[in-house]
Amino acid sequence: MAVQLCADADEAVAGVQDGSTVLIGGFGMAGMPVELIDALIRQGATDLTVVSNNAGNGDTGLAALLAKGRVRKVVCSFPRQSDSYVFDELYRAGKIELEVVPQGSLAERMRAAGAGIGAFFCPTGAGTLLAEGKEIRVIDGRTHVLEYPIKGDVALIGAHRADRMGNLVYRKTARNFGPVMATAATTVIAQVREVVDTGALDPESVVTPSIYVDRVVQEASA
Amino acid sequence: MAVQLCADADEAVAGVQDGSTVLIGGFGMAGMPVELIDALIRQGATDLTVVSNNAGNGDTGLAALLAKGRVRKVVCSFPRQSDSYVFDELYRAGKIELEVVPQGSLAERMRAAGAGIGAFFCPTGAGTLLAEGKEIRVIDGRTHVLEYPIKGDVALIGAHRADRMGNLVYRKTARNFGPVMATAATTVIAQVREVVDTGALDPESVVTPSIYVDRVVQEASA
Amino acid sequence: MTPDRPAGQTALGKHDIAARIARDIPHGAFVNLGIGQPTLVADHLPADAGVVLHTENGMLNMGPAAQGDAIDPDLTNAGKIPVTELPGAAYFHHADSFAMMRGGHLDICVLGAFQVSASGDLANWHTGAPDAIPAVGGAMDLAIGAKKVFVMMTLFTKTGAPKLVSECTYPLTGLACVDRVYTDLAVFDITPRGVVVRETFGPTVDDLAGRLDLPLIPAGD
Amino acid sequence: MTPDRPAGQTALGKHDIAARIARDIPHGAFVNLGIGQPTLVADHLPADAGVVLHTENGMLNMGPAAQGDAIDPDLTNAGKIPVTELPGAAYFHHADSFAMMRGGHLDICVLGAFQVSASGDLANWHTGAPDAIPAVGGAMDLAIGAKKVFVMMTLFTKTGAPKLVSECTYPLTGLACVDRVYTDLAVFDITPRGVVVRETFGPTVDDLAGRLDLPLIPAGD
Repeated sequence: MAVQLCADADEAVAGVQDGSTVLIGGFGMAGMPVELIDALIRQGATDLTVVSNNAGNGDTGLAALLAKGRVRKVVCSFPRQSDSYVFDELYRAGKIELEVVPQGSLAERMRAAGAGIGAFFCPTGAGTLLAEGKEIRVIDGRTHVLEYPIKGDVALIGAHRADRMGNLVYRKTARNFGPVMATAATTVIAQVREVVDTGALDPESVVTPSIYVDRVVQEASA
Repeated sequence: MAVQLCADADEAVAGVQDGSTVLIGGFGMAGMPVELIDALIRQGATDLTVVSNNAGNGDTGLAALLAKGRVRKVVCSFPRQSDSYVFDELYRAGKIELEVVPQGSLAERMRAAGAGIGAFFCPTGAGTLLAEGKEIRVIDGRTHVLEYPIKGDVALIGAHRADRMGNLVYRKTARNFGPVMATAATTVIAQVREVVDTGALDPESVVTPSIYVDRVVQEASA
Repeated sequence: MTPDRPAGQTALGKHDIAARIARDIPHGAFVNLGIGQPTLVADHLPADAGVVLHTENGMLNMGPAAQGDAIDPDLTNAGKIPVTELPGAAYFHHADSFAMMRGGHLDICVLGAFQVSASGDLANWHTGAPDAIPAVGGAMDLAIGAKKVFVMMTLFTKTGAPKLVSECTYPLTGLACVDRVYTDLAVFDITPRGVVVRETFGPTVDDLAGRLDLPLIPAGD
Repeated sequence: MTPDRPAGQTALGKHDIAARIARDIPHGAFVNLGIGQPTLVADHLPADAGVVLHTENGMLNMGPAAQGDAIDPDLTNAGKIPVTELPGAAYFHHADSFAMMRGGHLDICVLGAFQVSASGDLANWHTGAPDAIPAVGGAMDLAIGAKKVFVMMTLFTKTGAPKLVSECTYPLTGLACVDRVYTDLAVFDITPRGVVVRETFGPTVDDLAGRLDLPLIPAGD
């Protein structure tokens, strides 16, 4: 259905339900939808499962969401960073669940959710702690782990430009998880630096086609 | 390893072995690497398995390769077209094997080969003739078919432009199977309309990065 | 006038069926129109409907068929017919295109059919004739992919055999995948309760029940 | 001088190991350098080597670290350090980037390690300490992805424990995935016959065999 162009980030995140699974883009700060996360904190949804590459750093963005006690579980590849003290403290206090997923399997599991793949056999992690309890199969002499899709109720992503139909382009390595998460959630919300007229993006270079995007908001700081 | 810029299509297809699996791009004529197919006919490799969306039409290109008796088996989604008489005759005479694969599963099985996925559960074709003999599993209430990768020894693809490193861009719907096949074969050979200097393609718009491309030849007719 | 149009009734022709389907496509929907008659639906979508057409060979926001100088061999639809692009179009490769479809992102897909069963099984790829060369294309992917699968067909074959049946006799394209069937004589919803007659074009529900070998539920029941 | 460098021997420092690895990277290779010491290898690749660096956060043909005005928050490596782009670069999303890696398209990946076993098992993500917060990042994907996996590490810990071992005691990153181990004291090939000493920097093979708890095969045997 047609994209909703939102006046501000609060409008963009309206209606996120308690208990939702929220995919949050970004790798470090590149591609991180900071304004959407801040708006989600104001919006108040709680008991969330957050899927993101990291588990927040410093006191802002995802770390601030965690600090407010809104997140029940984090699914990520790398929670432990030099300044991930908010997550670290919650984790050590037993106040937050953690599922660690190899970074490529995290991306591929979201892709599977977006692509209608029911499950896939993946060589990553075979024979390691992260495969414990998972189904294993040897295919062509190589051990594979059966991985299931990760689907979001909501995705919050950062992109560079949107057109008024909701087509998105990214910039450099800030692309990272955005295009994959955009395929994997029921409601996809994009924060962009600029909204341009429909027709202003080269159809050969659109990375996330409009079909995947539900709401777009231009950054207030842009 | 660094791409080989070839002087002509004959150099580009040199060394294709008898018995190879050859992925051939294109959807109808859009993206069809006609000059590479003609060169493969001259090169003489035989007992080939060809993976392509169609099974040739008229008397040229893939149909000409079939007519020379070089192809043992065709893996495709749609062999039967109004002018696929070369294939039709070989098939009815029992002179060629056919594996029909749903179009999306054909693309996804090649993607799996390129992406290191051992197998995947796919809802397409469940309960149909094309799933007979395949492993079935119900996931989240939906029946899925286990599909295995299709890997090529060689891929012949048509693209629009290459840079001198082998990065490729396509044009409009001629993109179709090219980018997927480029990930799925040991030796990837691209026919392009124009070779441009390295740096002349926008890094945001490269569709097939150079890592996937082994040989590039500019079309003689370009 | 369709060949099976019963005398004295107001059965729809293929253009009328296409127009009827177009009326049920909501504003802004993402839609795939199958090869053949379903492509006629595009002619009945108002320009301001904001409907975005997907073609599985790798494009969103496809425009009308190309004419004259606008014909570009690099730009075709899934039927390999030259088409045009509209502002806001996007191109993508085959794996991404079918991921979009299989992942349930299209709102509606409109397909032709040989047969549809009361439980929504679809047969539209293979007549089952012993000497037929099998060819499926994207039919099975389309059948299971969209949020809603609409079928567009005549209700009876040229020889009068029903195409809405209790069980398909032709090889299946997909199981329990059809949501609604638009025909020259009526529109049917495939529901967990059975086949609901949404609307008829001439015959009564009882007329239809007499010619079809399956139970029909009148709309509103 | 590395802390474990035995007196009177010519053990390599980390920059020398990096230079030694760089010499084994063929012209035109596609290479991923892991976070930490492996990134030093880039400093020893001649500009005309045509080596193309991959960073798993979504880029090929990454350039050196960015300085001053060239720092762009949208352009970082996997260690989240600002970098630059070289002509012929390409950007792609995370699923495509890890598909590239998992699919075996990279020629070489260079990784750090806590331990490598005689059969090529790699341990580099987790110390196994009971209070450690597990964090894997791309380590497991890198371990199983490239055509050749090189490890760069010191041969012994600061307390003198061997890091090339018969069986890893730390939690594994990948099974039988390492091809070659570059250390301050020697270069080892992991082969089906066992651990082959390719080259030593000071000690003899017998010296090394005396300090490592596994059989060593001299090169050329």
